[in-house]
Amino acid sequence: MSGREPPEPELVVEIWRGRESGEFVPYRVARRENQTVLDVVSHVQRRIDPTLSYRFACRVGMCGSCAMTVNGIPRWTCRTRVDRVAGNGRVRIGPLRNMPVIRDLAVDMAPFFDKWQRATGRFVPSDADNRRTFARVPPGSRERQAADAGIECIGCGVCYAACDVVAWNSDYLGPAALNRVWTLVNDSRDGARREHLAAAAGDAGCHQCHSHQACMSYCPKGLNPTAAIAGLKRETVKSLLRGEL
Amino acid sequence: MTGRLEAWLYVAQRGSAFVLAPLVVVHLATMIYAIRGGLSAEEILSRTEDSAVWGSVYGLFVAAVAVHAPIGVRSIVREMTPWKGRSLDVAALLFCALIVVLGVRAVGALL
Amino acid sequence: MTDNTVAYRKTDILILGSGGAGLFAALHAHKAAPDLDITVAVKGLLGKCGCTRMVQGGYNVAIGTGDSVERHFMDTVEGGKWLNDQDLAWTLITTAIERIHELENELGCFFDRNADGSVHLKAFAGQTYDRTVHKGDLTGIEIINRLAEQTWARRIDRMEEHRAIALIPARDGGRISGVLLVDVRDGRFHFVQAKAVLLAAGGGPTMYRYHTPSGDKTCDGMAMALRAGLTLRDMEMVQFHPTGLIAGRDTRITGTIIEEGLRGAGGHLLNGNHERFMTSYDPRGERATRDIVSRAMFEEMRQGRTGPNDGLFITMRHLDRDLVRRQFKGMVERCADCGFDLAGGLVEVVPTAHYIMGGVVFDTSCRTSLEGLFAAGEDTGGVHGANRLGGNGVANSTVFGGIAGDTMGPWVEKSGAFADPDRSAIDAAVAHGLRPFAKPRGDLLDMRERLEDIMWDDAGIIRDPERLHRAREALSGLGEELAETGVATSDRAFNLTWHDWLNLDSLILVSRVIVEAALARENSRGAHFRDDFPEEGDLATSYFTTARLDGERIGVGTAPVEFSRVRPGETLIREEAETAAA
Amino acid sequence: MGGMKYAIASRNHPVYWAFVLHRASGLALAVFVPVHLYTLSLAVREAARFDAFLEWTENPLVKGGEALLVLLLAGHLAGGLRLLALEFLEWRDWQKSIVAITLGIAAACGLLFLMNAP
Ligand SMILES: Cc1cc2nc3c(=O)[nH]c(=O)nc-3n(C[C@H](O)[C@H](O)[C@H](O)COP(=O)(O)OP(=O)(O)OC[C@H]3O[C@@H](n4cnc5c(N)ncnc54)[C@H](O)[C@@H]3O)c2cc1C
Ligand code: HEM
Ligand code: SF4
Ligand code: F3S
Ligand code: FES
Repeated sequence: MSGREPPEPELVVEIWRGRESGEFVPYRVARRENQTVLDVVSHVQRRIDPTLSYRFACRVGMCGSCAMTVNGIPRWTCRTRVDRVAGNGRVRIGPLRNMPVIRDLAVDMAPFFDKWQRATGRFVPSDADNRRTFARVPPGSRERQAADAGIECIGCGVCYAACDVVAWNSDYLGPAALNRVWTLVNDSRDGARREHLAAAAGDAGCHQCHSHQACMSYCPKGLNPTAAIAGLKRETVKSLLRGEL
Repeated sequence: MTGRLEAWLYVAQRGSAFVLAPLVVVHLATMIYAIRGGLSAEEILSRTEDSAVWGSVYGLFVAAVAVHAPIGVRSIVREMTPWKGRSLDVAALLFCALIVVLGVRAVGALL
Repeated sequence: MTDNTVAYRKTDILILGSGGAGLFAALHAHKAAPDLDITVAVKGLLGKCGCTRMVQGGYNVAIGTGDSVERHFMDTVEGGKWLNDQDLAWTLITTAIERIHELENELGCFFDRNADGSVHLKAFAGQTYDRTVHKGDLTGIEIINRLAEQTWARRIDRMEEHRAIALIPARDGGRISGVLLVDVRDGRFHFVQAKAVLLAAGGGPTMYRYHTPSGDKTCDGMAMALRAGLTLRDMEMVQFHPTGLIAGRDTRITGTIIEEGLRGAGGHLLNGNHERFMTSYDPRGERATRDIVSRAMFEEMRQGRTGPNDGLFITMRHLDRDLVRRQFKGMVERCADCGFDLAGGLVEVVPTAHYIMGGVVFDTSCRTSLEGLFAAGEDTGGVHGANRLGGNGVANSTVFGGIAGDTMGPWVEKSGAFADPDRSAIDAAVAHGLRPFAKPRGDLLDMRERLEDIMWDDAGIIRDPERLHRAREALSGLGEELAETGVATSDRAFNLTWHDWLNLDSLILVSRVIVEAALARENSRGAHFRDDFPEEGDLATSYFTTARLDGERIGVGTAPVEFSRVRPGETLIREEAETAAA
Repeated sequence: MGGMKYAIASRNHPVYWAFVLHRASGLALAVFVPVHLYTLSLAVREAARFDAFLEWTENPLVKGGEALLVLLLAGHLAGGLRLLALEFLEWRDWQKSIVAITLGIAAACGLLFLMNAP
């Protein structure tokens, strides 16, 4: 038939269905220009199998909700083009590693954020009276630059999923939480440097890191938790030797 | 030692690594140098006997390894096997003692 | 088959939403009344959904030397085309100063600095002064991350991935008794009884074909408020951002923002024939205000001069590419991830629905007309009038969220009480929520797309009665269709398709309100443009629209704006008032 | 993670392989050290047995094993220095490429040993 359009190019995706146990189920999805992995997952849920579960919110790499394991590598899916990962026309999508699976592609991120708290990943005001001005912090100062280097974390959990130490030691605070503590340690306005260092030096803290650098290799924001953790190792050792921990 | 066991272990492990680094370089160099033409017990002994320098070098080597290796093995076991906790720590200490005992005997024998 | 059991729990204060409004309310309520049980219930993960996180530009606050609250206020009211509730606007502007210091010094936001270490204030469109505090172009991430950390650190309960579906009145009426929610993860219903409830679900005009907000925002808060009998105001006022990305069919990223600063930095807009067109609409060209640029673009698109995906183009290629790459790093990377070269090529763009100025009528202490129900953030109306200044949005949610917390804490301690719920309201809401499980499977994506087309084509940037009437008809048909459409499974656990249905349910209702309000306003103000009434009308007799649900009908009305602080033609800025007098 | 059987491709990056080598060599050395110390102590008490032992080490298989140990020691040393640099010096971008240098040093030591062996 001459009027027939050529068949749309297709992609075979295998998607994890189930919880901790389950299986990869293949789906055929139409290839589209500029399609992201999140678009593929959405396509399956919206047009093929309405029961597929996954999570997203902002769809532009700001909220860190949409991370999944794509062909064995943790990625933010809303900013990962299919072209980049579908070398052989096949894509396998699973939930993030190192977090309990709720269903299909959605994981429970509670342990990740609990550890953020256990690491004292929160600002503590230093000067209770000085609340009506902005502290003077030259942007070029060493501390500010160090704080800025790690501040744009979106809490996506990619680093946490990539890190084997997290897999081996379920108490390990993990790269994102430690990266946050390092930012605070460098924040000249923060009033709890000692507490931050003490938390980072705890028995599941920075010293458990073997510098695998998976965190920095896969962080979609290009942050470097490895360097942050190395910084914590140095500073905590200094405090330890001074008897301040 | 406060409750910060892991932090102290880290210090000890990295500290011993700092000590080991030059010693291993020396050890590697002598080894590569010494094996030219083959080894014999006599040769080894002639090189080491009554040398205070060699004695302290190997003594230090043994001490550093006795600190360094058990800590390393402990973390490997902790991470890759289900074995954790006190009993593992004791085992690591025993391993440390083993290295010290064998090391003292060996260094003593060489001198 | 369907399990309609409802789990019950209690909390003193229940907060719906974890954007700037919700989290600020939680922190302030906790501070004001540390002994109270406070619970934040949110559709997504706490702090990881909603639009506060997506704020790029920054936070408006009059702290620069030479700037003043009067100036910021006048900019806000003039930008709002005199429709603002002036007391709300005044509260916004004065409290923003307190809030920004709180954000920086207590919560730990680390805003950008000038070379001398003082806080950097940047220019934002539509303002007479540089007054926008920011953290790079990711201000929202900084604000929400810090708010979330502080919330986690306190005794504040979380109900994450719990979606509110109905505000439940007390059995004897007159006040709220709690909220019915669905636990997204297992699909079960929860009734949370509360002494005070904060509505902070953040509106969000996601019923338009192109839209910027995050996927979880579907006007649920406004829909629940309507069903609970509350009045919304200014609902015709939907702000469009001139440059949203188009990445092609079925791409989630379509509609998201291409930064405004690009036009400011000299970027050109081109139509489908690759010709510049802005200069023939406005002498300022691409640098004209949001509404003018959006309308000009819409007009070009209506004329059919479009690109391959029915959009127009933005280009920076006539500028220094390295400079563009450096200055707009985040944006260039984002485009590159979608396959576009922002620095050297053409990126297809389209105006995109960004913000609803309208919302629940509330007062300066965040009370609503329903006793025990408070509201803050993008769910509310009146602060911005007919248009919102860039940078006043996140100020609005954080300012009023904090005020809501300050009000609710002491209010609950003094006069709060648990009221027995109206069981029939719970039953009705459960039955409504379960409806799609009893209906044959339909194509919800197709319905969502039809909704987006109706709103985009007929109730969007340029409106006229004929189109609006067409939209009214189409929406009521779509509503009926939805009621007969099902989701083809009985499994409610993490069932996004069910939530797609619930989303559509909220969106269709609020879309109907937008259409009715747009029909009611017979002039053109701010974001609302009527082809048949292109003039702004008499400012001195300005009125705002109101809408409420009467049974199935939407009742619209108008009410005169009270110029409680300044009248059209006057100013509060001292120097200008003096020069005018001289 | 139980049931979820797919390759953890994220491990396939140079630094991870460096870690694997460092761990394997550390473990092998830790096993070898006690053995090594024990045989050394034999040197005095029973020089003859020790020499017999050394003869045994002339066996090419054993020779190969020894070379491997030297390689491991050199590799572990180089890897250890890399880690110490990474942890105790301020971060520099060259630390990303230091893995290659490490492997180079280790390989060179092993080769030297083999070339020198009679
Ligand atoms: C891309 C983008 C850029 C922006 N840039 C700026 C800027 O530069 N400056 C500025 O001032 N403003 C900006 N805004 C506007 C600003 O983000 C919003 O005005 C403001 O953040 C709204 O805050 P909120 O707390 O009311 O709502 P949100 O932050 O959107 O939070 C709403 C919360 O309610 C939850 N929710 C929704 N429905 C339910 C339900 N049924 N049950 C339970 N929870 C629910 C959501 O999940 C979310 O957590 C921008 C908006 C967008 C989309
Ligand atoms: C005979 C000598 C040595 C033995 C038996 C030995 C043994 C070990 C063992 C078993 C480990 C644990 C490996 C792991 O955790 O993955 C280890 C780790 C380590 N070794 Fe050695 N080692 C020796 C020499 C050295 C030298 C010379 C250096 C130094 C420069 C060094 C530096 C390190 C470092 C830095 C670690 C930590 C790795 C980590 O925690 O990630 N070692 N060693
Ligand atoms: S450090 Fe990077 S990878 Fe880790 S959570 Fe933050 S943004 Fe994600
Ligand atoms: S991947 Fe893990 S081991 Fe350390 S460097 Fe990163 S935290
Ligand atoms: S959806 Fe927000 S980061 Fe991907």
